[in-house]
Amino acid sequence: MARYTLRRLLLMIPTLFGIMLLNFIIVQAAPGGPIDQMLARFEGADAMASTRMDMGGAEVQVQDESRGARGIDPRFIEQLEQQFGFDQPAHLRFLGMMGDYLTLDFGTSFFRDRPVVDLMLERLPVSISLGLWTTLLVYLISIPLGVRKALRHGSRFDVWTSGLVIVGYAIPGFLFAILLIVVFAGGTYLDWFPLRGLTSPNFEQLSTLGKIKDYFWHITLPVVALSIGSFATLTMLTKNSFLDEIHKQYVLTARAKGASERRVLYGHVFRNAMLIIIAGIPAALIGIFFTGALLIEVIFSLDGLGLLGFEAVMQRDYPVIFGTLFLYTLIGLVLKLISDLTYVWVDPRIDFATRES
Amino acid sequence: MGILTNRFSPITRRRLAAFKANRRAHMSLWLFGVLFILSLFAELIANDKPIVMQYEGNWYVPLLVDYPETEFDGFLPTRTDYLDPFIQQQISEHGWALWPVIPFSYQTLDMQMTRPSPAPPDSRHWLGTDDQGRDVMARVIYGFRLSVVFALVLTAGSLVMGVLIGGIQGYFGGKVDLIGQRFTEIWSGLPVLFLLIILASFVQPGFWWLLGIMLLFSWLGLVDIVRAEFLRARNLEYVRAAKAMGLPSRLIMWRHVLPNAMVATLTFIPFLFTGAIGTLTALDFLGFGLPPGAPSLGELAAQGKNNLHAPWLGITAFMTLAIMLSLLVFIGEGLRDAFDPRHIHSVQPDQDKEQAHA
Amino acid sequence: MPKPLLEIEHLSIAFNGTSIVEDLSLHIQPGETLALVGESGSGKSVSALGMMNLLPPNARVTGQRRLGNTELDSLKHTDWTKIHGNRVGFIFQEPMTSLNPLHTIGKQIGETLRLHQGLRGNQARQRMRELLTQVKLPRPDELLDVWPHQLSGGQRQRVMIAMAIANQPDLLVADEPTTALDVTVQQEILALLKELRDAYGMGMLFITHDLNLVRRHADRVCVMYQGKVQETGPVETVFTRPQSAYTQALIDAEPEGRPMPVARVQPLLEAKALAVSFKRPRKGLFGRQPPPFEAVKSTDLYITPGETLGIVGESGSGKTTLASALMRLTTSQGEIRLGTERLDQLSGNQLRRQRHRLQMVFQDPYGALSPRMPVFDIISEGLRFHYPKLSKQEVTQRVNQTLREVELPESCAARYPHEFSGGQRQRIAIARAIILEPELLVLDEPTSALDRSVQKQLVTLLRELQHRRQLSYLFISHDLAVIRAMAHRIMVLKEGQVVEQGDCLEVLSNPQHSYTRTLVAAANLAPAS
Amino acid sequence: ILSLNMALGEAIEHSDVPRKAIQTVHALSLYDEPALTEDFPYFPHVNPQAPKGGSLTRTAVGGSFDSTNPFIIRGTPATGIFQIYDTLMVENPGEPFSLYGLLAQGVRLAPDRSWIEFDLRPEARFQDGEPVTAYDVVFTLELLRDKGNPFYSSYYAGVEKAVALDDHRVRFTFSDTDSRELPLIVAQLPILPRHYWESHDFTAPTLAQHPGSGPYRIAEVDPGRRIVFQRDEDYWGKHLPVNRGRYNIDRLVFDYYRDRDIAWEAFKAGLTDFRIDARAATWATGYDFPAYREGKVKRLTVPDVNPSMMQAFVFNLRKDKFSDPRVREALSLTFDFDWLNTNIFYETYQRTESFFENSQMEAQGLPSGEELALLAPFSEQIAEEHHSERVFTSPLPMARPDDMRERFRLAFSLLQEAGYRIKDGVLVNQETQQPLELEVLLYDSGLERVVQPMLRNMARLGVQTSLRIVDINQYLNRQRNFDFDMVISHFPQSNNPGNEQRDYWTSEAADSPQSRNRMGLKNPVVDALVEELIAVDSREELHQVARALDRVLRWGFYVIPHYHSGETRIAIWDKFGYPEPFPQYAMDLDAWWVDPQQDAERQRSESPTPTQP
Ligand SMILES: Nc1ncnc2c1ncn2[C@@H]1O[C@H](COP(=O)(O)OP(=O)(O)OP(=O)(O)O)[C@@H](O)[C@H]1O
Ligand SMILES: Nc1ncnc2c1ncn2[C@@H]1O[C@H](COP(=O)(O)OP(=O)(O)OP(=O)(O)O)[C@@H](O)[C@H]1O
Ligand SMILES: [Mg+2]
Ligand SMILES: [Mg+2]
Repeated sequence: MARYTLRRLLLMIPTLFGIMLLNFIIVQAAPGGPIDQMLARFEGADAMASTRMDMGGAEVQVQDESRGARGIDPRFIEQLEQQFGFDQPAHLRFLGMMGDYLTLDFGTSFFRDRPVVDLMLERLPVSISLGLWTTLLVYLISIPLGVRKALRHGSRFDVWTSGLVIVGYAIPGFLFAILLIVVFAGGTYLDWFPLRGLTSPNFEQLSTLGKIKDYFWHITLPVVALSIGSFATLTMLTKNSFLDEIHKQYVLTARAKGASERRVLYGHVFRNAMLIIIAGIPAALIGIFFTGALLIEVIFSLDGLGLLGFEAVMQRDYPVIFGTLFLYTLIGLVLKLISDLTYVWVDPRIDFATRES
Repeated sequence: MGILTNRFSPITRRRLAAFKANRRAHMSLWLFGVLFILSLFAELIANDKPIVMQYEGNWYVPLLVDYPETEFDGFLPTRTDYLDPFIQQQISEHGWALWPVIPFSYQTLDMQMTRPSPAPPDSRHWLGTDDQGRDVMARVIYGFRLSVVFALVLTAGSLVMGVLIGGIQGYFGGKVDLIGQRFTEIWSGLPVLFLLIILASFVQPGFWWLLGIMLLFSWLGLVDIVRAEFLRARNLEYVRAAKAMGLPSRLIMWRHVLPNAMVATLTFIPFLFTGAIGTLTALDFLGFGLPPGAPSLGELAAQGKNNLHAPWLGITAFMTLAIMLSLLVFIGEGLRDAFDPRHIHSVQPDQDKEQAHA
Repeated sequence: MPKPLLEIEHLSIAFNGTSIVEDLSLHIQPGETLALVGESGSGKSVSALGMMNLLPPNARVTGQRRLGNTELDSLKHTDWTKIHGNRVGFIFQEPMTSLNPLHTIGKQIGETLRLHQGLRGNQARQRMRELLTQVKLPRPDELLDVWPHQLSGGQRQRVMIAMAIANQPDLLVADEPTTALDVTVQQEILALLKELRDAYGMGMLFITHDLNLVRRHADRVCVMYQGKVQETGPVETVFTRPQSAYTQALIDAEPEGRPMPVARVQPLLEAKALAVSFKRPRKGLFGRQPPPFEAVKSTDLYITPGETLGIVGESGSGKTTLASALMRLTTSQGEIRLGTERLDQLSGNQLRRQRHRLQMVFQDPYGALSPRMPVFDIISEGLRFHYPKLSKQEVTQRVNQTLREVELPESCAARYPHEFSGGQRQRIAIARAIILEPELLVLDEPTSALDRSVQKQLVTLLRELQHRRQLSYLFISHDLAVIRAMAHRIMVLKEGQVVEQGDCLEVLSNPQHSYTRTLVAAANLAPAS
Repeated sequence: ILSLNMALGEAIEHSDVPRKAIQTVHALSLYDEPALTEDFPYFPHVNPQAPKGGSLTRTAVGGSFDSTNPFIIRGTPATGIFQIYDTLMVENPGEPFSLYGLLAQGVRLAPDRSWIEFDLRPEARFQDGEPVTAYDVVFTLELLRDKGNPFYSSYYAGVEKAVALDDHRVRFTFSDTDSRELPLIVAQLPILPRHYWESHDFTAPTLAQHPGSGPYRIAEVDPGRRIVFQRDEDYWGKHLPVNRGRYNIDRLVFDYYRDRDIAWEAFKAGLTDFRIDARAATWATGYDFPAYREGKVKRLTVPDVNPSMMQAFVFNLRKDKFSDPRVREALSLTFDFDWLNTNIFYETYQRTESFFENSQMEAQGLPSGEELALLAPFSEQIAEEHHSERVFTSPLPMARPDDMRERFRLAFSLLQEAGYRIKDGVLVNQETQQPLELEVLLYDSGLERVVQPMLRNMARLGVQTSLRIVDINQYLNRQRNFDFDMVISHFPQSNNPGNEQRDYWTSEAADSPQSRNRMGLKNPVVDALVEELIAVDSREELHQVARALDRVLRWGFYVIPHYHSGETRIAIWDKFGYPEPFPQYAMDLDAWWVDPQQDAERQRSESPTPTQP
């Protein structure tokens, strides 16, 4: 296994390289680049990424002060190109970038003028908060629920819980988020929760307990909105894999040993049924941590990684695009390796050796 | 039905019976089927032109043929707008027309609206209008069809791809797995949004384009899970037995490993299906989806968000999705039961069950 | 008469409305062994499970059950957990599949100890080692840390036994507890059970088809036929004066006859210096790699067409491993030749093309049948693949015929493997192999779960097939009677090594090696007819 | 520095304009005399007794910020930063464009507009106590031009240099002397502290709370979430006439929300106090929440004081198919504003007719004598370009049939005149056999509902229409490459149109990808009128030229004008006092104050609700 792990680790290098290369090519090929973005900013056009999502806004532009716009000096464009390094041919830029990455230098954002790593670190608390609590909530509810549903397959309990999680799944998350805000945080009904952010402005002055309370007070609605749709898959997956295992002979053995139902389920069946749940974890984590929360982040005005990535894409902020991509991919690859190793740990019969073809 | 079932092998009959025994699944299948078939005839249900009409003694089939307005004594030699009050008056004076139940198509703007849109449901617009003045009901019908077809194709495609690739990786292991996995990793690293943006710079990305692009990536979600299942199953005794029998790998995978590794896959099918709808929705929401005007549930949801004062938009989108999804999950459960060899037919009262398990 | 330990009255069991067991009444006194015998599929296992509330939810169980002072019928779920594993120990019929594949042996036995005695840590380990030694498992310390799939069939069965007796239960339900054990170990185990019975007054429900064992180890016997009790009584009475014709037939049945002699020709299968070893797990992350475990040490063997090579030997001696190495299902060293082909050098498609010439019946029939395939598909699969030209009807016909040959009703074709009894599953596995009529058939304990009459039938069938089609068999069994009825030559394996081989009758009648001698002695074979 | 000074001093010696001859004034006006005399006590619209205190919370929607330096191109600056800087002079909202001294107590403008001199007030101080000197002014100009957003280098392109004559006198010399506006633009230069920025990197975004000299200073910076400005009690200029009665509110808070609807919820919940409502639907239907019903929230409409912005579909005139004015006119007819207004906009908008809507520059009725005189030299060119003489003969606004069928009839006949015929239901150019295709390019799908009805109507004429919504980058990219048929564009106008008009309308700008002449208008008549417009000397003259220009543009159908609201819709929590009537040329939020009594009441009524744990 050690050799296999080592091989996998080594293979990450070409994989990462391949991904970066393909992305580099594709991203550069997309029409509209950072220069267009810069010019748009310069012209004052509202080119922020969020406008894209914030559809159906005003039907007129609120007039800004006309600062006597004038044509843009072509020299300025040249200067921008130089600043962004577009005066160099693409392959040199790519190699330069990969070289920098070797020294863990992920570059600086075109527009924010901050190192990509800083940008990501800054947004980590939000993403971790959302990801962690959502994952915990979903796993802590879905797995026991799924197990219980498997036990009571076909019962009324099974039916209504199915209905519940499915409805949760069907609600578009952003609509639900807005509903939560209107009902629990707006000025119309109940005003229980805050509208935005991860902490109150006076967070620093709060006592430790106050800080914790404040944190959870802020994170409740986003986490609820984010997790509502995630219960269904995991619950049904748990249920079905338990259903599959629950009638196997070894379960009978466990029962014959006098193990309680809980023990049978969680001590014996769980490990057998867990494999596919584990298999889904890397994707789920990546999704929740890095991309899945995009709309929720917008709605609750949270600055998380999802938004960072999306904005970078929309603004063609290449260093951020590639930097985040690199890190996500790396984390993804490591997670995948870990989950593969977990397979073997969970089920010692599994190996990765060749079988005759 | 009876005669039909008799033609099946006993095992198929047994599965059918198991499926039918699950009343919920059975009903859901019927309902879904009916809805889908109805939506296939959306043009007959919701359309902005009459199905047939008679004008000055002549027969017309506007549904199938585009007649210029001049046919009805208008002056525009282009396609008639049958909702134009002038044309309507002409028709009522010189003939009659058989209209679909909902006299609007998915992109018909109601030019004779009585209230500003988005307008709440009333007798003219059963589910109200959206913020462009289009009939929500008509859009839902067309949107349902479009989503279902999109999702069907996408699900089928990703099932085939995902199971094939995940299965091959998991079953053969070794180099195949190592290289295959790297390949899928690289593949999944491709920037979908950018591909869409690039695509959008060449063509107007319509239904099939989107479907194609999504097909390239949607299977990735299934690969890991199928691979894990295959990795486990390939060590089981019955797989060894099948191998000893001399079956080729593809048959072993297909007949022995797959059915037993299907739990996850089968569970995922309804979610893949709805996930496909969700993807379309999200893309529409982000604005990388179907061309403007297309009847999309995503666009409806987005409108719901942007028009909080018009809750019927959001509610309709949600209800449509929820109904579609619930039906699918229930059908999925029924299927699972039907293929579960240990499925117990008689649905016993809860209490009994607990006892039996104890 | 003291109060019975177990009392069952009018027990009836039905699956989905079809009645399997009807009106079963029996009782067991403390310290008594009641043998439950009967044809394969007669409802023995189902009755035992039904008594102890271990049937799947689609089974309906009616009747009165009492264990000591406890009314079993009115027990709640939580009360059962105090009875299972504690007052009642269970040995399931299929040891291969009955262990949790993802828990180590130590964990599984330990769980029983922990649940009912609260033993943990070193104390538990100590006790487990003791138990493993009691059931004659070698290297107990190492075995505690291995997973079930690394054990041989007999070893797994002994783990089951160890688990069942770990808490010194009042009642032991032993469903064919020794089918996978060689005769010597079998004797030792049964002696152990007897010891427990005598020491703690343990009652035992002993389900078996081996009447020899019944005669030797049971006090009373209950004969079942098609879900109904045929007769009950003390062993002596039943054996000497059987009441029903069925019992009589059961007692009389004994595999008999000898295979047709074969001519010495070019061997069909030949193996030279065949050896298999398994890696032992490393202790700790940086521990040294211990030397591999040699399951089969360098072995030569050959089989000529039409010949049966019997393999007997200690449980865990490498019989199954040897067979699967020959089948190229396990990686091995050495040369394997099938006819003119070097099997060990083939791979992929080429190997596969040779496979229909070799077929195997696995020791673990339950595990070897795809759980989601109905029996018809299981049996016809090879046929459909290797003979794609056959029409649907022909296939059906062949399947039905084979089913009849192994004494299974045609109606079972639409059922799934889990709906059968142990013996029935074994026959399905056999049917699947013989339907292809391969040149060489490897049979790994094909008769372990079959009652004598079916055994007899099967042996006859196999012999007839052999005669007709010049088939060769590699026949692994613990049952020397069956071996005698089947094999031309035998090989005796011990600890991965061939200790003796030669003509079957000669070895059995005049064993050379000490192990063979104990084996033959323990088998207590009836004189050959 | 010393040697530099001497060198400059020399240069001044040699300049041949005698300084003495030029009068020092207290105010500047673009065209006419400033309305207020030197001794005005305060701006007429303000309430000099306005109470100080309270807070005003506003939302900033859609974005984020990561910088407090608004002058550079890097980083996203927070809103409202300009308030911390004093400018040399400030505008009086009661006049079209008149500036009164703030940092400068006196101004001298060369009659030929070749230079301007400011006398700084010696008491002016930055917030850190350092005096504001002429060197700061010079430094600021150079800093902005060299290191600031490139906008500044073009904005101040006409300034040749700035020289500090002594500590409190500064002179700007102009290379471009025919711009009336330039001296005033310079007078609005915010002044940055030299002593601070010399030791700080100006080019990198920062979150530092750097000092200005203005009435507010940065008090709290929470990047991406909120920025707070605190009124400076010790503001050096608080007693100046231009400041009296203004800058009353203690805390100005900008809260950032990523989502428009959530910002709206925040307002309803009372988290923000002030909101400009730009959506017809919310304005018409959204105000039924408890606070509004209880009268705690009220709505104001402030009529627009500046020309309403022209928002319009613009044709890409670079494409042949749009070269015929009849085609453009026919297509213009398909924009059914009335339907949109009733059915989508709750009757809250008005059709925009003019490029100078809502101002005296808007052309109306038949051309006046002056206008005719202006246009006369070009009559032939106009007739040729427009295929008609309607500029001279027809009154504005142009009459269009109200009934859509009549419009279709008109449009169709126009198209026929232009050589189009229907073939298989499609409008085809007889000469080229090309069908008439039109694709509207958008990046904001919110405007889809404005486009779709028009496209639908165009389709009835047989035009092959389509709508493309692409992401903003692609949009800009295509716009820069002139690769579009029709986009939506904006032409904001002030009361004082000037140089920017070249960028909007002239042939020179048409080929520059970055210009605002999106449609690519190349019309010598327009070019000439624009030059005249820039060169006018009085407001009256300005109006005449602008009207003439408006006429030519409107009869050319270069754009399909949209609509405007004509008023600013404001919703506020009822705690503010404001000058009434509003000043004539700006709303002047700086003159608002918080009514202490209402504020206290509101806080009392709010306290029982649980807000903080
Ligand atoms: N889950 C089930 N569903 C339906 N039928 C079943 C099920 N389990 C067992 N049976 C049937 O019940 C009958 C009795 O089975 P049982 O396992 O008790 O036989 P047995 O006497 O133990 O036979 P063997 O000696 O072969 O183990 C068999 O005919 C079998 O086919
Ligand atoms: N995968 C494995 N890994 C490690 N050891 C194994 C593995 N499989 C089998 N063994 C060991 O090899 C030995 C031989 O096993 P095998 O199954 O061949 O025995 P057997 O002769 O068939 O015994 P039985 O009669 O009990 O079935 C046993 O000691 C077993 O523990
Ligand atoms: Mg049995
Ligand atoms: Mg074995």
